[in-house]
Amino acid sequence: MAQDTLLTVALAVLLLPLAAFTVMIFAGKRLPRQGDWLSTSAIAAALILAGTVLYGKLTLYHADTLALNFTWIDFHDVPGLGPLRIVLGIALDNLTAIMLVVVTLISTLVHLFSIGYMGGDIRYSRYFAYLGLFSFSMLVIVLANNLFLLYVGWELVGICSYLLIGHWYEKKSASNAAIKAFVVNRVGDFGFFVGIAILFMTFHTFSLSEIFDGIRGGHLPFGSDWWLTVSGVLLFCGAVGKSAQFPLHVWLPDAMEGPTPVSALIHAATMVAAGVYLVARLFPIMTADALLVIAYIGAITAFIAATIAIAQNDIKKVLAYSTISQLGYMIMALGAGAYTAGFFHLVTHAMFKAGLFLGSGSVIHAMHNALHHADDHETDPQDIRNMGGLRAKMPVTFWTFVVFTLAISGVPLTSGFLSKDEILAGTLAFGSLTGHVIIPLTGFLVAGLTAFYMFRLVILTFLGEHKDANRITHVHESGLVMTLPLLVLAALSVFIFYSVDPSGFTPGWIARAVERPESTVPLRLAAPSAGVFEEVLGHVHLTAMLLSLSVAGLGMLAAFATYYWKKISADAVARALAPVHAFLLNKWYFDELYQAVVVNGVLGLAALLRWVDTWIVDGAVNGAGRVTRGVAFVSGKFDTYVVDGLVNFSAYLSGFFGLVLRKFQTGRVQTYVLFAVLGVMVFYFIFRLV
Amino acid sequence: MGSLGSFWNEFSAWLPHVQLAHFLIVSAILFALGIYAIATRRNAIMVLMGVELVLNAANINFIAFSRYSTDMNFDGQVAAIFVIILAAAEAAIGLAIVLNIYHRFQTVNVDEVSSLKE
Amino acid sequence: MSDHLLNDLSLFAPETAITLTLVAAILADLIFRRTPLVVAALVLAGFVVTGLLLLGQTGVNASIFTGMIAVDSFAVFFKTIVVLAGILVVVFSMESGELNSPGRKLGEYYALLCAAALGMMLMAGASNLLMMYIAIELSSLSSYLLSGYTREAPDSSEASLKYLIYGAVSSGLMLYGISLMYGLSGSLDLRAINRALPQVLSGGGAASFTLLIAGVLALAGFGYKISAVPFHFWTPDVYEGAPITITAFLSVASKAGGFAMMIRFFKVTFIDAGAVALPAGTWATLQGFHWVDLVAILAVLSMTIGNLVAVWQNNLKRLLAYSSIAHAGYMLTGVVVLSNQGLAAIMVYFGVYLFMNLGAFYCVMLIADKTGSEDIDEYKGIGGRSPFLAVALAVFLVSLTGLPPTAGFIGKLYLFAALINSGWTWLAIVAALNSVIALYYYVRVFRNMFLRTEEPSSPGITLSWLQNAALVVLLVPTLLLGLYFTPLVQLAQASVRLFGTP
Amino acid sequence: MEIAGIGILSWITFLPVVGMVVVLMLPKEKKDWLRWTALVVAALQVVLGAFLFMRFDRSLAGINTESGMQFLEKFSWIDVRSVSWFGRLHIEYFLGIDGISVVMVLLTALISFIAVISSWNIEKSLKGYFALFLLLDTGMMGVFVSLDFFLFYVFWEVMLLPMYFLIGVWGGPRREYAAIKFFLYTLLGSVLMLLAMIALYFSVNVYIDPAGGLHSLAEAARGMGQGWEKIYTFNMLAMMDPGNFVPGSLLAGVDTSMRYLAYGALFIAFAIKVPIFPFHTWLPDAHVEAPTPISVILAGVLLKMGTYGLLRISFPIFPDAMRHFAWELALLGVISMVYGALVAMAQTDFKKLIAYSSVSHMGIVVLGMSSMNTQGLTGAVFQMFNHGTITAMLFLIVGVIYDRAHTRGLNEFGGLMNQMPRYAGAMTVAFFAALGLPGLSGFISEMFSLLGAFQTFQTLTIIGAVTIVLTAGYMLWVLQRVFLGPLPEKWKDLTDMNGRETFMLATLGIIVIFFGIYPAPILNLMNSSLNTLAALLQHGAPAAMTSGM
Amino acid sequence: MQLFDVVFYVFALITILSGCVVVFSKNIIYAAFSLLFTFFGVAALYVLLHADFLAVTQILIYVGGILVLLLFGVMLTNNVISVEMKTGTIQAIPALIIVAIVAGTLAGLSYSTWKGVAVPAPGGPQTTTGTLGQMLMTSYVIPFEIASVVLLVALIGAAMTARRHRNS
Repeated sequence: MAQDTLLTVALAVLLLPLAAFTVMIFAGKRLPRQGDWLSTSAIAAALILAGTVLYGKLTLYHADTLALNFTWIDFHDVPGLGPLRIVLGIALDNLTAIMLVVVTLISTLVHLFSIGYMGGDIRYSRYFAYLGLFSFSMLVIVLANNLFLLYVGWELVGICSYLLIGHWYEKKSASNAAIKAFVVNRVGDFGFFVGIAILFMTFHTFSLSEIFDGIRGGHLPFGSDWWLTVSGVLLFCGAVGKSAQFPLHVWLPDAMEGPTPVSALIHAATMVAAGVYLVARLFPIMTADALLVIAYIGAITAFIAATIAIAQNDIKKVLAYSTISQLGYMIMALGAGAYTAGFFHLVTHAMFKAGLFLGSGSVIHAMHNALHHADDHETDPQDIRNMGGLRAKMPVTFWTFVVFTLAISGVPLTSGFLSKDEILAGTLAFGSLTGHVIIPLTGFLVAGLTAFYMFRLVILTFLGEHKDANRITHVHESGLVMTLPLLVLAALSVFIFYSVDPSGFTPGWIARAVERPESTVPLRLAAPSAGVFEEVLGHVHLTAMLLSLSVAGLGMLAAFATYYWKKISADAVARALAPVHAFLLNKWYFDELYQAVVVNGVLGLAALLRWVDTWIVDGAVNGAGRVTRGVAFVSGKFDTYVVDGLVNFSAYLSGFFGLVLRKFQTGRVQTYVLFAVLGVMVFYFIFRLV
Repeated sequence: MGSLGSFWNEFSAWLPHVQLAHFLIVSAILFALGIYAIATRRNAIMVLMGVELVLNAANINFIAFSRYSTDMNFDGQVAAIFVIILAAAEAAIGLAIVLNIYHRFQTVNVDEVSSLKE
Repeated sequence: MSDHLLNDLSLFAPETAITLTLVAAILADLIFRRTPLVVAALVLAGFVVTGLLLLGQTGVNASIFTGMIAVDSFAVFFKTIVVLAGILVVVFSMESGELNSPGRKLGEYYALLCAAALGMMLMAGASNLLMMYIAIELSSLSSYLLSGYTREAPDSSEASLKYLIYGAVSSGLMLYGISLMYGLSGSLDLRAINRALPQVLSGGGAASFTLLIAGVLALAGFGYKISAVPFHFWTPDVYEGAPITITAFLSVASKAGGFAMMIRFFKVTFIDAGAVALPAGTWATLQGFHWVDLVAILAVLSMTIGNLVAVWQNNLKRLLAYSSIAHAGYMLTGVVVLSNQGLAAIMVYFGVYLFMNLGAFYCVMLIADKTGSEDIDEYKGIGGRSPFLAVALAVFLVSLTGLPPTAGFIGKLYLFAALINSGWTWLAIVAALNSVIALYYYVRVFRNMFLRTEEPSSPGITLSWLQNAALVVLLVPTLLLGLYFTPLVQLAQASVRLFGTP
Repeated sequence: MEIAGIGILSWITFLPVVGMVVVLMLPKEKKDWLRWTALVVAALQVVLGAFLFMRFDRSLAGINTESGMQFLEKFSWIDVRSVSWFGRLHIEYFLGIDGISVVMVLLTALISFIAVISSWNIEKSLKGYFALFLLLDTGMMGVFVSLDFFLFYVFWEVMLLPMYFLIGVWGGPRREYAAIKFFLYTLLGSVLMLLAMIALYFSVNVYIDPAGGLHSLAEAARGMGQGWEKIYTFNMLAMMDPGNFVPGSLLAGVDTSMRYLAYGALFIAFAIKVPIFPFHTWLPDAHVEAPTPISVILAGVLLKMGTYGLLRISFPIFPDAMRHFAWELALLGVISMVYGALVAMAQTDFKKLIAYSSVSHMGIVVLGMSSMNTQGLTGAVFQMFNHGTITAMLFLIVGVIYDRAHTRGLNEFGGLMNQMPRYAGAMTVAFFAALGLPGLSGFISEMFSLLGAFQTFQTLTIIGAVTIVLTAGYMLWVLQRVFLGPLPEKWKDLTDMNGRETFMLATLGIIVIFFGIYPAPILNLMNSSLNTLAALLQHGAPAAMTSGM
Repeated sequence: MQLFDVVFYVFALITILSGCVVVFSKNIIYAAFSLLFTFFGVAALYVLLHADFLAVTQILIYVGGILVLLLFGVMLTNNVISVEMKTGTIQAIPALIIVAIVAGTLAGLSYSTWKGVAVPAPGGPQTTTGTLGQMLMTSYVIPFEIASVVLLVALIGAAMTARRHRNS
């Protein structure tokens, strides 16, 4: 396959979902079955093509980066710069090729799953249309070789996320969550945008490769090292928003208001991973300091989310926090320099986390049906405290769920073990290279916590006895269209697809395909080079593996002890640590804090400015206006008095003077005469003085 | 104080010897009296009398200047003649209007004729 | 000598014509008692003839009757304004409901109109202080009588009395000022005074103060004629009380005469003939008397107070009275500018003001004849009932505001241009801001005419063909001069020549 | 480029006047005839606009050269040859367009067309309505095509009175107040412009040859022809040539306080129109009270006149003052952006909210312009176009709901998404465009405005960029309050948009999407002009200005 | 002090004092009659200023014409039999202040400007009548003619007003 063909195929992968979206949005309702088959087959076709691309890329052009550019806007000869063109394009390297497959794969499975899960929904076709748009947008991010398209895709996935979270917008909580997701993301985008602006200002291009070349050539923003770091951090802000990193992680749990397959696709596997992808893409311009910031943000996120996950009872919330935590992991890995591991974890995590969400979707679907059957509208179908004992009723779901859980906990023979292990090794290496030991410590702690809360979830959901025997009889395994994706994902959570060596000592194909890129920043700013890092990594790998195995084991053990064997009373612990428990249950009070400070702050400011606008800017009149009109307050008709303008103010003033002046017009001609004479004398004396 | 004192000395020396300025001062006083009458008298006819005083004052000026100008120029006197003529015409018309007002309002009090205002 | 006199008389033809018209009107009134239209037609013809005779004086630059009267393009311009206003007012009067009540004869009315016009024309030409005084008195006396003409209305008598008293005082003040000027310079002739003044002023402090008070007193007379603040007090009362036709005439013709006289007085008397090396078209004023600043203050006061008080008026005649005060203020800014450009600007403004102001008054008259009221509240819904009349009034008011594409804008443009070009930026800014205030009260009229709902019962106002034609005659220049003002500007620029100035 | 001997720009400008005359002659009762007349006129304008678009030479720059202007029409309009002391007054009927104006002409034609359609259900005194509407149309078009300052001013003012009446007669309950406020505010600005214009007139000299052609002083110095005469001029292009300024005149020199003053006067005139904080308070009132089509015109075209004036007049004539006050200009732009967004957030009236969002969005234009570089200027001009189309959509959307529900209270609605799917679709496009979603035109212009501004004013731009968060906040909040959630019982009978409404919104929506994906057609129009303008602003006065004085 | 000065002071005092009576008297009849004295006083001043023709004119026109006219006015508008002959004043205090300033200013200025002018113009004709007549017919012919128009207007106006009374 020629390069062009490969690129054309990649382009086809990109455009297929868009075409599906276009058809669906306009004609979806009129198609048979509301067009679900159309969307699904389009994305499936895209998956096949993506697979082809990946194969072709890895076999034929393993080390090349293929690019396809076109001039989007030509500014011609710009004063002070010379010719300026905005060139956009797509690039295909191994990272991209893998991501293409991951995105289309998960998307295809989610499409499939949705056919079952969303059956009968009032906006069924709209839902699939949005899924198509999302897939397209995500692929734009993946394929973009420039910051502009990246940003475009970035915003588009945001809006798809908004639309899909708010899919059931009749629920206020859903539309609230949608707005929250979008606005919080925009906060991150704000930083991202400023970062782009800095780079554009410096290099007058959006093209990543040109920017890399520029920096490599020693051309720094504002000519300053500090600004290079800052721009890196600002760009990372985008990732903070999208990948729900601390402190912008608050939107992701709320995003669970959307349909579960959406959570699987967008809020677990792909979109939220875009942040990680972004950092990976921009890795060459990150200075050591920027990377340190990234590593710490990742670590903090991973830790906070893991702790919160322990205390949550909503099945999707637990998974959401787990996602945040895992994303923190990846970000931390990239920050630490474990580039390959971070990306690898992205891929494996996409599989098993999508699986977990779809599994939970299957559970919720079943619970929902059962509750519906029992005519019970009170019980929350997502609360794990209402579940238990589903294993027997939903064997496929259960067993796949277990596989996913093992994978996320990093148990050997799973894909998760491979990637997680590498990350932990990487952080350890980072710790020993830089002395920031808190990073690896957090990594291991979170690994343990992950195992604990994930098994807590499995045990409470599937094992033990169901709370309501009557209800359990109505719980049924989901249909094939839903279980098939689970099975596929479960299969993909096994090590064999990534590496023939389950121990992780020999790098798998992904690790070989995706190598840490050269840093382009000046040497004095760069993190330890890949070679140095690899060397240290080799030393600590075994240690890391043993440690991670033990903490995972500990976590699992604790979970079983507490929730299965009930050796430890969870309630007692919660009571004993009531403040901590409340703290965790309430998610560290982030939402409350933001509500109080940011949301209320902005709304308050808005209200204040509105007041200012009507009162001060528009209503400078009112100080005076009130005096004359007396009792504006009392009348209660505040607005009629309030809404006057600066114009009114001057009109008032002029009116006032007019009023006073016309009093001189007494109607008595003799007074006029006197005024005239007075005028003469005044003029005389004034000018005599002058 | 010195300047005031010297002014006073000069003034008292000037006062007994009648010159141009004496006439002018009489005129100024007459003028002011006329204005006062116009501005304060309620009776319209009194107001017209005030007007005559003002015109007389101006006439004194004209004639005095005419007399004391270096070339005894008669322009001032001619002007005075015209002023007298016009004063007559004005008085006639004024009186006619006042009578009209009297018939209309049954009063010649100027301040009562003030429905037009503001 | 007699040749001289005959020549002078030939240059005095327009004034002679109007005087003859006056006499003819009286005679015709006696002869054709039953058909008052004859007098009107006669007077109209007289005005037209006067106008034609004026056309014959184009380009003349002479002084007649031993310097009493100047016949120059400047005077001719303002005389033309007076005559045009006279013609239009006669046309207005012919169908005015207010004047043509049954049993009233209009013979004296037209005769006095001629006399007033004569006085104003003389004001435009007078170049001798005594002549100025006589001209003022002639126009004033006729105006007193005219404004008291309608017998039914007590307002009319009151207006007449107030006008008389105020006028008498103002002319008295001016006369006293003239006498002091005479005392200082030993002459009544403007050019002679101009020649004498430098020596007087060189004498020292007291003389210049006397000149100052003489100037201020004279200004009282001019200010009264052009209704500039603080000599404006008679204006609203008289404008409201007088018959509308007379109000219209006073607001244009009387102002024209007053301005012409004032400009001639200041320009000829205080020009510094010795100043050299000035750019073309500009001139210098004698040192020692800051009349320019004085006039500037007068201008600011007039426009500001006129506009501010106008905001509060509910009677449209009264509103227009204040607006005319404000317009006097705008035009005074042109006097401030010591250049031909300023003079030309005033003349352009007058050319425009003639049409727009008379038009506005005419519309008010037509409406008042029907509704019997000049109250702005009575204007509600007129836009729906009588669209043509309402639109015409709106155009005149827009023009008075000074918005393009109406002629009023050109007037403002030229004034502002003159101000800015001569460095009076602050005055230009004040004037510009004032036109914003002005908008506020003019818009009240639009609002009532078009925005307020009409009472369905009120009938529309039907106009006779003559009235329609008169409206169109006023409307066309108001709009046309806004888009193509070349002729007017050329006329104004050609008319800045004052006899006795370089 | 002439049709029947009259230039195309004259056609596009004065067609509405022709239409007005026709409308005035038609009987009052024939309402459909009136409507169709207006529609035909507007449609013809669009056709002419399309023709301009096709024939426009993308490589010509314009801005300050006559040779760069296209579709020129130049006749002597007023020519007073007279006395030496005034000089010869020569005013030209001078029309021409360059890359900046062509965009605005297209926008005007488009928005007028849409507004006519949107006027279809107006019943009250239709004749007067369309007569005024068409007059307004001429005024707007004229502003964008005139190259003579005097002519520009006349058009600028011509538009005031129709607007006053259109708001005042056909507006909402507080229409009188809103109309007079609009009128007074704008007039205040325009008298200042008038003064600045006069000051410029007396500062600029050119030579006129007997044929009526103008020549700059530099040209004259190279070789004067027979009978050339030195005159003052209102010609904007001559004013842009620093070499034409008369030494010692009011506005001669560089960075003099008089120049700053004149720039300030012009700025206030234009800022009121834009409107830039703190001159914005007429806008919410005018918008809220105006009938839907007039809101559309107001937001779609009228506000652009302000920024257009800055670009066409203030910047090229006063590059020195522009540079001196660029930071302040940017600051005001940023304040408008943030302030407008925050105040919008607190509104409960749908229309008022959009009005304030206009303040915010026009702030972006101002910020972009102040950047003095091509990217920022491109963003600004493109944002002018986009704001025109997007806000027109938003106002149409408000109009649709107001026609049905007779209320604009944001909190009274909910759940319209299901009830009115077509409406919801249009609304989604408009709102997402307004909040700067990629793929829709607003994004590109905002992006370039900010990117350009960032090059010049980093801190300010960063502050300004906060609006991308705020805008998302209030726009989505509106969306939620009106379209999402459960449908209140009282709105169960609301019908979806009819064909006419759909047509308007779809037309605009397609434009928004098309230029959102592929802006090159429109950016190419303005590109060379803006490059020239940027060069002018950056390098300012050529040597003649600094050395000649 | 010479005789000229004494005579001047006598007549000046007569003029001013009778003027004061005119202005301040409450009775309109008193006022009208003291106006007579004022006019006489002014006429006498004219004589002192060698303006004999004007002095005569003053007496003829003012005393014979204007004053009589005014008296007729008084009679016509006041019921002579009733005691209501008194007419009050308004705004006396502010007017007094302003007028005092006016008088002071004008007098002061006159004094300071012309205090040095002591010598009357030399010679000139003994009687002024001839000269004035000649001037009226030559250089002042136009004002003279216009003055006649003014008188005509006054005539018309007075007649018009008078006839109107009859009509109403």
